[in-house]
Amino acid sequence: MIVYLLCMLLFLIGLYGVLVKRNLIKIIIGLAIMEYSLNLFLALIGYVRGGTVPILSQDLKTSVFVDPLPQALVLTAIVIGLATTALLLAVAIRIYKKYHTFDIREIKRLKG
Amino acid sequence: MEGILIAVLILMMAGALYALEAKDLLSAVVSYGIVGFGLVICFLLLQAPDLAIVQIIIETISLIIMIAVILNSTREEIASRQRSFVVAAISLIFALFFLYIFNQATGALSRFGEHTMRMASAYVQGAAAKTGSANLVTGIVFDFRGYDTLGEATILFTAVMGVLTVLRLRGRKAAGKKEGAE
Amino acid sequence: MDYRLPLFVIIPLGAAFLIPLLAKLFKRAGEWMAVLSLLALSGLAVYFVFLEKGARVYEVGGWRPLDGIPIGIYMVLDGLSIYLLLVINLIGFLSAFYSLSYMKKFTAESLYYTLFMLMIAGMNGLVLSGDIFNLFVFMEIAAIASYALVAFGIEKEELEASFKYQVLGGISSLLILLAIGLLYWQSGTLNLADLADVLRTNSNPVFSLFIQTLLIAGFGLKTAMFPFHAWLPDAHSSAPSPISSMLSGVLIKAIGAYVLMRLFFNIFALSYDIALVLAIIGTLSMVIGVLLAVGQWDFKRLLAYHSISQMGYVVVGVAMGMMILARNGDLQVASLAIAGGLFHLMNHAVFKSLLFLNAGAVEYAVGTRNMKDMGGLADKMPVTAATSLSASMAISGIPPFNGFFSKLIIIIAAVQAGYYVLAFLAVFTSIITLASFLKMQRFTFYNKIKSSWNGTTEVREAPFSMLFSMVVLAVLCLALSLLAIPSVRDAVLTPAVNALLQAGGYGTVILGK
Amino acid sequence: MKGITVIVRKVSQLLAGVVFLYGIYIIVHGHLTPGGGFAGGAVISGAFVLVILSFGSEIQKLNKSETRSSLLESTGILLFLLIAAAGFFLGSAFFFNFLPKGTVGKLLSAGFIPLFNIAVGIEVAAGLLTIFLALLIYKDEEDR
Repeated sequence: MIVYLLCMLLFLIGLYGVLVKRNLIKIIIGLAIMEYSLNLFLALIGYVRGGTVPILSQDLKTSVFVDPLPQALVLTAIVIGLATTALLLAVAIRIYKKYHTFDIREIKRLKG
Repeated sequence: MEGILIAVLILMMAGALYALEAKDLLSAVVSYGIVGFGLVICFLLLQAPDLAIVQIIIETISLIIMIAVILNSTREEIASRQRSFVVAAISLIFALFFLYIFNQATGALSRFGEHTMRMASAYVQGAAAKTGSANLVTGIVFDFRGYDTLGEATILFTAVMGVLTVLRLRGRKAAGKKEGAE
Repeated sequence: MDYRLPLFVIIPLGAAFLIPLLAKLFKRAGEWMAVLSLLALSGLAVYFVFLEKGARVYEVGGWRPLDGIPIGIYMVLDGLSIYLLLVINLIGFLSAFYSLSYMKKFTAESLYYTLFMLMIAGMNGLVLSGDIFNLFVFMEIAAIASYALVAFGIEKEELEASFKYQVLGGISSLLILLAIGLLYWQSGTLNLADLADVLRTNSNPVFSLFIQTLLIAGFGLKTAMFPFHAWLPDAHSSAPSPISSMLSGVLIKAIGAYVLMRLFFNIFALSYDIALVLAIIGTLSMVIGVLLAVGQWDFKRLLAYHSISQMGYVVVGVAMGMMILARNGDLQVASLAIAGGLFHLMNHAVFKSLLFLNAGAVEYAVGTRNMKDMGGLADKMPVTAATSLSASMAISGIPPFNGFFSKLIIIIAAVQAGYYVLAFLAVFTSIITLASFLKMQRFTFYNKIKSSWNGTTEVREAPFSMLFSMVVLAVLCLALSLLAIPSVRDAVLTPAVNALLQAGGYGTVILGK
Repeated sequence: MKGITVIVRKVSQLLAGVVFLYGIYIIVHGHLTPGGGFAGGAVISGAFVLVILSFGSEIQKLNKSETRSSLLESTGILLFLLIAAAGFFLGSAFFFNFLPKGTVGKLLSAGFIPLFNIAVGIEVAAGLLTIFLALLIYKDEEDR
């Protein structure tokens, strides 16, 4: 159980970064950390104690595999996370060129 | 195994906290890298080499991109006006509350490592005969749930189109209307 | 198994992938590709609504269920999905047609049409999806495309609005992903119908409360319901006008309200408490949205705040039906409330898109969105003024326009169910809306011509493609009133209402049990 | 990105070749070993990134090449959609695995999965490269 709780704590650290930090790059990092913690969460769910990598081969001893489905989901989630981060970075650097700062307190509409 | 996992998780958390609190953006990004590479180790421990490979490469590339962005702009963290203990206290209380609820809610579910499969049992039993793929994850990604993967590839495509949109030189044509349109 | 279902996804995706390639060869390939494929999609949607009745399931990849457990991804078309598909593709077509002239101001039009088609593909895929993770993936396609489209003008305002929208949208997506993970942990399945089956037999109250809270927060953020509404006014007013009309008219419904309805009616067991929470959130959005709208002087910002308020009506109507159902109340009244909510959903899509297109036409001609700088436009732009008047009357609930009937149905249902406060607040909101739109009409179209924009001769009526879309939508504002007539309602609205009313029927249809 | 010596440049270019080949290996063996289109595509884009970085400050000459790589990306994903829809147009289901499955564990097996891996590999490699180029050589209007 402790593993899940630590994973959720990582999620909350990311959330803290997004909500409290005032720097665009830190906000992006916070979102990415949240994303990572959820990827880990999904992988944790699918783990079966004593299970092996879900790849078939001739010299396979056991037939206990870890659940391959969450792994497929995480694969998708990783790419989604990359896509979000890339787009956010593009917008952030564009904002930087306009204002010459990453501080959201100096960027008019992003306050609060 | 669980012990190593917990140790890696604590390292990741430390990295995450340092990434968020660092005064220098470059070191923030580097310690964000710790989180990503810690995740790779977790995936390896959880018997997910497919994920580990993808994660390690994606992490490297996104670090390069982030560093490129920071070198293109500034590495100075903005000065925080005051250290707010109120914010920290509220965050801590909320975190404890959330973890308590989470623990209560998931207490009755299967423990770590005792996962039971329902949808996935059909994939594991004789999946190779159904898809012909020895790697079950690839079999799921491209065959059982290939439709998801189409969506996933489309998301990457969308993001690339979005990046090209946002980073193009000029948004509006420089015709007479430009002044008024802003 | 209906072989035509995947067309709703294949056509827009194919168009989106082809546009960047074709745009290298022919300059105008993108726009025609987008418009023609949306025309085809609208035709397909209309065909399904009127000629092909009944729910149908499509097993992607041809994977049959094993031991009664679905193993592939299902596409599901029932009354509610087809209703949403009709709205998405019709408004999408009109917005794209409008863009033909409007987007001439901007550069990189082929990127615009690519992203537009991706957004349509995302929404179509989401509405058709019968699998919770697949639904999430398509939601992300639509959301990421909309993030980029909000920033399309790449000026300061647009970039900031887009950043805020992306951060809040990102948080909501992650909350939803957490909920999906938890659901998979408990049930071991992702198929919606199978999930409903598992949850019915095996439910832990704390667990389901936790998940439902996460989902309400996540999709509430996407729908911009009251405590989560902060991003909407910025994002919807900064985007190019046809995109504003897509975002307000369609996107918040498809990726927000639709999923809420689908999940809370068809998947989770109906619960009075959750319905009450939804009704309260809806009421608050309804009232607070309109109060915030009154003080606005930016044309599109005013409309954006009204979107929050009008979505409140939709949620209130549906949540009221859910409350009645959860208490085993009068089925007649519940169906009336849900019908009112869904009817208002379509009406809002039509008149709010029209209003945003009007705002775009005015901005196109005058070059500003500040209503204090406008006035007397009715002489210069008669068609825009007339269509905008009809949309304003529709949104304020004046007969014989469509908004009147849907609001009336919601209010009648509230009175019959005994929720008098709700009925009163709905009427109150409607009156404030009317006041707000009277102000808008007066300052933009009927006051004296302002001297602050000197070139009065420059201001002329919008080009044909923009006028065409606006006139069609204005006609729809009137024509949709026909849905109040029972025989017409049976064809379009009733299947959608029944999909929600027979909450448990969803699984039966899909799993064939 | 200054001060890159000839040695570093040559070595990273040689390495890039090896990385590129490794990426192709991962893609082609996606259905047998860990990895697949996504991992392999990302590796290939990594090889390109290595070459680009080794050019150091001459990077600005790459202006506009991100539009070319985005065309390649569109081609890749279009290929994906076509393979997926082939089953649909042939009369069976969307995403139907219409090719023979072969023997499990052989390189030519698993029906259309290797084809998907290749299409996705092209898409991911070109897509990540486009993002990288666009963010790296981005210039604002004011900078000109």
